[in-house]
Amino acid sequence: MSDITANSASGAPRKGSLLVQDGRTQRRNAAERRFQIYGMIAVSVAVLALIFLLTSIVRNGIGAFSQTFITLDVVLAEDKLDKTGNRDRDEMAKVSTFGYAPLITAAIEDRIAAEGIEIEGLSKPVDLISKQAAADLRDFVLANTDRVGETVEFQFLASGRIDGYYKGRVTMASAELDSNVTPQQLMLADALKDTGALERTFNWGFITSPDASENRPEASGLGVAILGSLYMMIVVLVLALPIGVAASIYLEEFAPKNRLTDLIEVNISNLAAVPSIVFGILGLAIFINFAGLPQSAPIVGGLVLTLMTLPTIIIATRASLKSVPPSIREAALGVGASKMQTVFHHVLPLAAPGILTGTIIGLAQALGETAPLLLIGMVAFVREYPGAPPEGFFDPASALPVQIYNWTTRSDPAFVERASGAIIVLLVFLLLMNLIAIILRRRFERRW
Amino acid sequence: MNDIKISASGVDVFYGDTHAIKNVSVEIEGNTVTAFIGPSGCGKSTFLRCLNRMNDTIDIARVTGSILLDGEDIYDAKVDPVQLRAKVGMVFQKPNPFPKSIYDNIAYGPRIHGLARNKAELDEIVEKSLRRGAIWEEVKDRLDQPGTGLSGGQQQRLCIARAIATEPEVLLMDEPCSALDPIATAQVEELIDELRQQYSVVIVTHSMQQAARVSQKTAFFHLGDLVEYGETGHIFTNPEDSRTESYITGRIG
Amino acid sequence: MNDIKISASGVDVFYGDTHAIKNVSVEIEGNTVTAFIGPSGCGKSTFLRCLNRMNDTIDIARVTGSILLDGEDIYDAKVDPVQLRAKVGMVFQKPNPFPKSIYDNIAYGPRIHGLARNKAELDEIVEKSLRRGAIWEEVKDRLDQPGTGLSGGQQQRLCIARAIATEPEVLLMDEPCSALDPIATAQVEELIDELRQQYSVVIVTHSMQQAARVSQKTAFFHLGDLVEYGETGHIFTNPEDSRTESYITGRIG
Amino acid sequence: MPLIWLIAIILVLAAVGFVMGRSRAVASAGGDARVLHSLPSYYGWNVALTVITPAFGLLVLWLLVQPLWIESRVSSQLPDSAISDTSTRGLVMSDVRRVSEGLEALDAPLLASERAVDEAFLSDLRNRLGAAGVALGSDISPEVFVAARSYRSLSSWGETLMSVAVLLAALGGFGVSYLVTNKDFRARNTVERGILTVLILAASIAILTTVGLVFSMLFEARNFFAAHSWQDFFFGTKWAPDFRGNSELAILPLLWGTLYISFIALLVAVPVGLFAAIYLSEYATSRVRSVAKPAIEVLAGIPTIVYGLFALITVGPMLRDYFALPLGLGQSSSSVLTAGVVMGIMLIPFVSSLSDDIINAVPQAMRDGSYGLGATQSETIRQVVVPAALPGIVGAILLAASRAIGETMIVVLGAGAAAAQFDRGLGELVNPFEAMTTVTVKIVSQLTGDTDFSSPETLVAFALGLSLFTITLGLNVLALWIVRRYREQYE
Amino acid sequence: ARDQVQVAGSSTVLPYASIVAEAFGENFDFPTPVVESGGSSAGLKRFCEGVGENTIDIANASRKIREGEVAACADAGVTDIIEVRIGYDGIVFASQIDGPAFTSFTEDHWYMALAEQVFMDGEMKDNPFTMWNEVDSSLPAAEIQAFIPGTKHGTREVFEEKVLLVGCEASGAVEGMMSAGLSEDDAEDACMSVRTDGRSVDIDGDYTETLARIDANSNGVGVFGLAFYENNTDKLKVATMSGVAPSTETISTGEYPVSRPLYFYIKAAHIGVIPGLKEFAQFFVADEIAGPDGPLAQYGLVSDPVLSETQMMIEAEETMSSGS
Ligand SMILES: Nc1ncnc2c1ncn2[C@@H]1O[C@H](COP(=O)(O)OP(=O)(O)OP(=O)(O)O)[C@@H](O)[C@H]1O
Ligand SMILES: Nc1ncnc2c1ncn2[C@@H]1O[C@H](COP(=O)(O)OP(=O)(O)OP(=O)(O)O)[C@@H](O)[C@H]1O
Ligand SMILES: [Mg+2]
Ligand SMILES: [Mg+2]
Ligand SMILES: O=P([O-])([O-])[O-]
Repeated sequence: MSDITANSASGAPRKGSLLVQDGRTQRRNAAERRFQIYGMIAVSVAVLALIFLLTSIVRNGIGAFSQTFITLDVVLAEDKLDKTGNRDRDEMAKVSTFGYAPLITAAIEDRIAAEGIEIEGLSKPVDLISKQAAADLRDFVLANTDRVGETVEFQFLASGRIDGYYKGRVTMASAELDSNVTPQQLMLADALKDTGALERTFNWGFITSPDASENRPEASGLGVAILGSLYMMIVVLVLALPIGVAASIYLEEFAPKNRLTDLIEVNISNLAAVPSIVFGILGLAIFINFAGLPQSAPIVGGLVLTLMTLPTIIIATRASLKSVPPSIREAALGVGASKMQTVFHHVLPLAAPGILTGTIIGLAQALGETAPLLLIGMVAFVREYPGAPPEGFFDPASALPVQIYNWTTRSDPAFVERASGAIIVLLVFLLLMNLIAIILRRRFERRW
Repeated sequence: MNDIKISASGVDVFYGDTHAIKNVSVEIEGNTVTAFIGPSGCGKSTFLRCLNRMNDTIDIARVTGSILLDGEDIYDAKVDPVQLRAKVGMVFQKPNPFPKSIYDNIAYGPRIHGLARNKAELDEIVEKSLRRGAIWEEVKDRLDQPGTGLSGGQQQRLCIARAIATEPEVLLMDEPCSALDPIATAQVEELIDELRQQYSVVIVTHSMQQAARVSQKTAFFHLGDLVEYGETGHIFTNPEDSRTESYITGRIG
Repeated sequence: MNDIKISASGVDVFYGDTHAIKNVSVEIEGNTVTAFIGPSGCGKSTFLRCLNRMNDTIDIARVTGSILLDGEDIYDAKVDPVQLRAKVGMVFQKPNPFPKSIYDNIAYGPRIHGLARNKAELDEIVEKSLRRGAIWEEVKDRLDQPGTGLSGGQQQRLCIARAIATEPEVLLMDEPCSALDPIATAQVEELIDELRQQYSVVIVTHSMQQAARVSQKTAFFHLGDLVEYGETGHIFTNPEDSRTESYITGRIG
Repeated sequence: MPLIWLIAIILVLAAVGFVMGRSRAVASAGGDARVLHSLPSYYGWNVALTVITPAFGLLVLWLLVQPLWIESRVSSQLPDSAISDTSTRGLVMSDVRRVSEGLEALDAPLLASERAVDEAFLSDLRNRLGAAGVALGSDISPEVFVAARSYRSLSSWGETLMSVAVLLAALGGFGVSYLVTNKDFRARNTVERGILTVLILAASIAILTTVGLVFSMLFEARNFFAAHSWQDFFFGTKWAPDFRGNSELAILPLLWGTLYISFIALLVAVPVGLFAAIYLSEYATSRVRSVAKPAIEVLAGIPTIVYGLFALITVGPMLRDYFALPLGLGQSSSSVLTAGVVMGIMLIPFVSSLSDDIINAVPQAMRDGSYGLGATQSETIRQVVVPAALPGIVGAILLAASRAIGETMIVVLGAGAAAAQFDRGLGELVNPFEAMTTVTVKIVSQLTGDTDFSSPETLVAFALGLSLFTITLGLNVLALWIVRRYREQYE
Repeated sequence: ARDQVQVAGSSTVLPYASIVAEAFGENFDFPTPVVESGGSSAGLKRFCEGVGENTIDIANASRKIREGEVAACADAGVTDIIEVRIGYDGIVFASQIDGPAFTSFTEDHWYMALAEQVFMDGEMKDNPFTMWNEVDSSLPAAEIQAFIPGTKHGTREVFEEKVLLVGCEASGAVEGMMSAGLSEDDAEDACMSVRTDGRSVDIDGDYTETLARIDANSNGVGVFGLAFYENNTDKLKVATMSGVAPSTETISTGEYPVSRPLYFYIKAAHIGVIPGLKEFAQFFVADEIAGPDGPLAQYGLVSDPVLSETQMMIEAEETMSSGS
């Protein structure tokens, strides 16, 4: 027993009060505390980064959800819109939007005169109105040919700079330097606001409208992009999750363990490292050039993103399958379950949290990815809504990340706000999409 | 004399390079309880797991030799291990309940084998199995609670109940009473005796008394060899091999 | 008469709504082997786990009452369970070797407690512990192989060796011999007797013989109650409670 | 019959087959399901699957082959005179298809072959088609109309024939599988073989993807090496593409940037992610965990452009003003460190969420074993839990590394677009405040750039892609080998 | 079958193309064309993939199609290509509005400030300048920090040839180098190689990135498109080049030297197959769109003085081979 005493002497003295920590225990507990603090720091770093990013996104983007409108009475002059006077729609369609612009100019000038607003040096008051206005007016007239000749009250979008003025993006000082707006126009806007002609309201158009060109940031919306992303995510979810899980089950549970399956395993991890744009190259070659699917279509986008997401899901699924203790498998096999039954009844449910995590991360990546869509034609300016499924999968569409990317590259500063607004929409979309997975994952989590 | 149920000949098992079972041949009879005894680590579990091909699940394990069940080679490529395991049930040395409810633990086997036509029948099977496993009284009020929340001995009996719920023709039991008190042990032994009327039972045990009590045949393993196999009475009273004698009398471990 | 090492009074344990230990008070002496006996599921493991606060790791478990080790309340907020567990070691009912090499399994405790100054000392501790755990001969050539690749009984002895490698003052052993053959059991019992010279040992066992052989004190649990506690000889020859008597003579389970 | 109906009929047939197969099996066992080889539902599935598999197989095949066949029939009937010099047969055929699609929407009499195909009829037809929503690029020529009409009739024939054939296949499958159904039939094995086939097919998609990726790059990469020396590409030290040709296109500077930036990103993501995972799975209350884990996952879903701008506007200038300038390490706001740190933040959830799940799956008995020896929680985690979870954690880290290698936007905005300068000395190469760029960035920029698309400056993207693929393959082999060595399998 | 016109290519042309597409969709019964971005070369590559519905109809390019590309196109069966020049893109030099007074540059300022090596005292030396006023005392005393288009951008080529090379010649460096024994080609290459010590930063992204970098760096001077500048006159201060201020007028007259033509290319074979293709092309170059008072010019396009020729060419479907 002498060596025990020796040990005690060399190591921690073992006799002693529980209430008093000996030196070594203190050190170990300090290490423990440090370890736990590292953990807290790690979580806080992640959460703080998230909060920082989110607040900056929200601060920049919340403005996109409201928009300034100007209400005007427009005289639908017959001599301009329907020279023949027989209200033939096809005839009237010959008048292009350029023909409608003067009506709007007249409307705002009339309004200024009627309100008795006088601003020295005011030029081109029509610049207050979005360029979208003519198109809206034309659509209205062509849909209601009988109202030509009447005076109609219309709510027009205000132009981007005027809208920016009320969101703090444009100031009198900046307008001085700005070639697209003058301080006088801002004063006019204030005057119109006082009369109630100008107001700022919630902007449904941001969520429902299609994209608009660079001339009209105020009219641009996410309608097409949301549909496109939705269609793509449906494809990805329907394909990537089952294929990914099936492939992992085969590789982890059934495949013989040999060089070939090692190769496959390495290969799949390697696929995860392939830059996403390369999947676009593949998609162009296979789905468009070889299989003849249409360009710019969500189905192709979905397929490409599926291929891109598969490795993520497979890696996560295999890791979780691996972590299920063999004793569970033995128990099932021992009562005469087949391997297939063992996997589907016992192993898979226990691996579910990891599978769902892989899916959440994979979908997050797929939802946010632009580069692979570049080569299959989805990084595009698309104004037509895709149809309802299933045909809609084959119609051209845009996607949320594409819209964000496009808007951040546009020159008009009004698009910065819209890009951030689109990011908010994307994140909400992501959370909604993942909500089920997150809830399911919590249900499946258990320790044994 | 009973029919031969399982006939193993020249079985060798390797774990990687470790030679765990060395050229073992043994014939296990129907309607008989066969006890495997031997010092810890001698290969009892390993050999037992050969009999229903549970060693298939261990990557590094390699089995050679032939094992016939009712005259059919169970290692034949055509044999479906699933069917085999349905016939040859197993209670593992370490209790391994599913992380499911107690009810589902028992009902699982009958469900996948279609032993019950309806819920009532299934309930009946579950109750009967739990009763036979001598655990019904303890769990009857908590059938919906997880099997993993039971005490060690309860888990062991749960696993016994689970194994008999599928009505296997041969039941392999690896130290089924190791965590049981004398009464529970006696109940399980009674069960074994009852099972013997219809089936074969192979039991691994470290208790000579238990082997003597329940088994008709005994096999003594030592360092991977089957040293002696014969009538239990004979082995315990009149062992032929000196190692057997030493073991029984408690001189080698 | 030895000193009181552990003194529990009015201990209750709940698993959720299950009342697993009911107002148990017991005093465990130093340099003594105390046996906990009782039917399966009566709360032996639960109570044992209270003594080194292993129940802390079970979310739904709730312990009330006071347990003093050397006069200090182990549930005191100031008490560090880590230091407690270093003093009060444990061998679990289900062998749970780490998925590491056999060597690392044993060396783990000494390493974290800094019991060895260098590799040679550590080697020495490992060898000595394995020897005392009666498993050295079987594993000395495969120290670098995983502890999970051992047989059931080997794993059990590995876990015993692992627990004694850290030299705890009190050793809690939950059915340490359940998977062991008689020889190995005898060796472990010898170890227990040897440990008693310096430390306290609490052992859960289902074998009355074992309890009688190794323990000086015996506590009999039944359905969560501590029915009787006293000198082993006394309990086995002259139990006061009828339940104790029934259990010992094999009439209740 | 519309396709959707055909599919619906097959599905209904499968459902019927399921029920009937099931009951036939039970009946063959005399009502006692226990006598059956397999569970009754397996017999049902067997019939259902043998209805669905051949029918859908045939359907898909037919849908693929029929248009090709009709196309070639009709196209061969189309006289050469119908094809103008600027056009091609293929383009005229797409007009034919469009017209024939339109015809489907119009009245049947238009299709009658005895109708005169004159000018007036055709221009009227164009209007009618326009009204039906089929816009045409030009007037319909008589040849095109005739071809479209025969296209239409052939395809309606084909469709009818297809419906019949597919239904026959479904019924055939039904019959055969129904007949073999009896109590000794190994239905489970059959169904499971079917499922296994599906699993294998799913796994082979991953392989096919690889093959596809390699082949889609191989051809163009070969063109690149035909136009540019491979020695320069692999062993050169300068990346300087030039519109006038004579570019220096060496992979080494880009590779260095890739490795350096990824390394820094992992230096941030791995410790933070791992500690976050450990904290969430071992220390945090389940309430904290249930909020924090999905919240951290949001980091993976924020579009990379946001991170890029974060790097460009916030992190870059900050690192420059507070570190690089005071330390005299450069004056660039784009730097390896900026991109690495920001990318690291994006990668946190890749490490943390997956590792958290794996750590959580380590059996409690392992932890108990360690606590029982007097280990602290952190010792238990570091020495028992994490090693046991290692394969999964390594998988998660590899996934993060993969993302780091594949990322563009953060690098462009954070680290710039200029390749590492090998000729400026080691100091600048290892200076984390230097601007650098990665292989992936250059793949994207060369593909989307303005250089001639058949010039080496553009084609180099494919060579870069292929090389990167090979290099990461090597790294993955290494990782697999390491995991194999250190794997600890618990029970 | 595809109903809408499909356009891909240059990101410089994208804003113009989308303005036109939007107006086209509003005023015609054809669906709005889909306009993809992704770069001139990527667009042309897609364009040259072949004829047929699943290839694009129009490729936008901020440069002329090259010989090799025409050949590649022809190999894939794309033989009849109509080339349409829509106008010019002006390239301007601008800095933070509150930054140092960078108001006028000459080409040789840029050469001296950005060249890898400069010709001084009769020999080529590594560029020693770190401040603009070292280059020319009329320039502000600010650190040299230029944000120029990366090598992926066509604008870089224009910058090199129309600014650096011109400046190099003007400063007499070419002569000097040639007299020091360099061949003319080598001398020109030397003129156009940009220093890599971090004073000049390549921008592979868009002008928004250049703007953000200038925002973060008050000494920065950046290269922008005229259209981009005109939308951000409140943040940027533009500099004259050799005394000429950039504007649509000065560029279209050729006074302001740095500009480049913008094009789109039509697949003639698709005309008559894809509904609205020809109408779109005609609409694009119509006076009311691409003329000096049209929305494109308003946005910043320098309209083509000879637009009517282009209109006639489209009307006649004149392809490149048949045209020139
Ligand atoms: N984790 C748990 N959750 C819920 N109930 C539990 C849990 N662990 C044990 N129990 C219950 O508490 C009671 C006491 O269990 P304990 O494990 O202490 O019994 P034991 O005396 O050790 O029995 P055995 O001899 O079978 O191991 C039993 O009824 C058991 O079902
Ligand atoms: N998975 C494994 N990998 C490597 N060796 C193993 C494995 N399982 C068992 N062994 C070794 O094979 C031999 C026989 O083991 P087995 O489990 O059959 O013993 P046993 O007779 O059941 O012992 P016990 O009574 O202790 O359970 C032992 O030496 C053991 O260490
Ligand atoms: Mg065993
Ligand atoms: Mg217990
Ligand atoms: O996109 P660009 O080709 O115009 O640079």
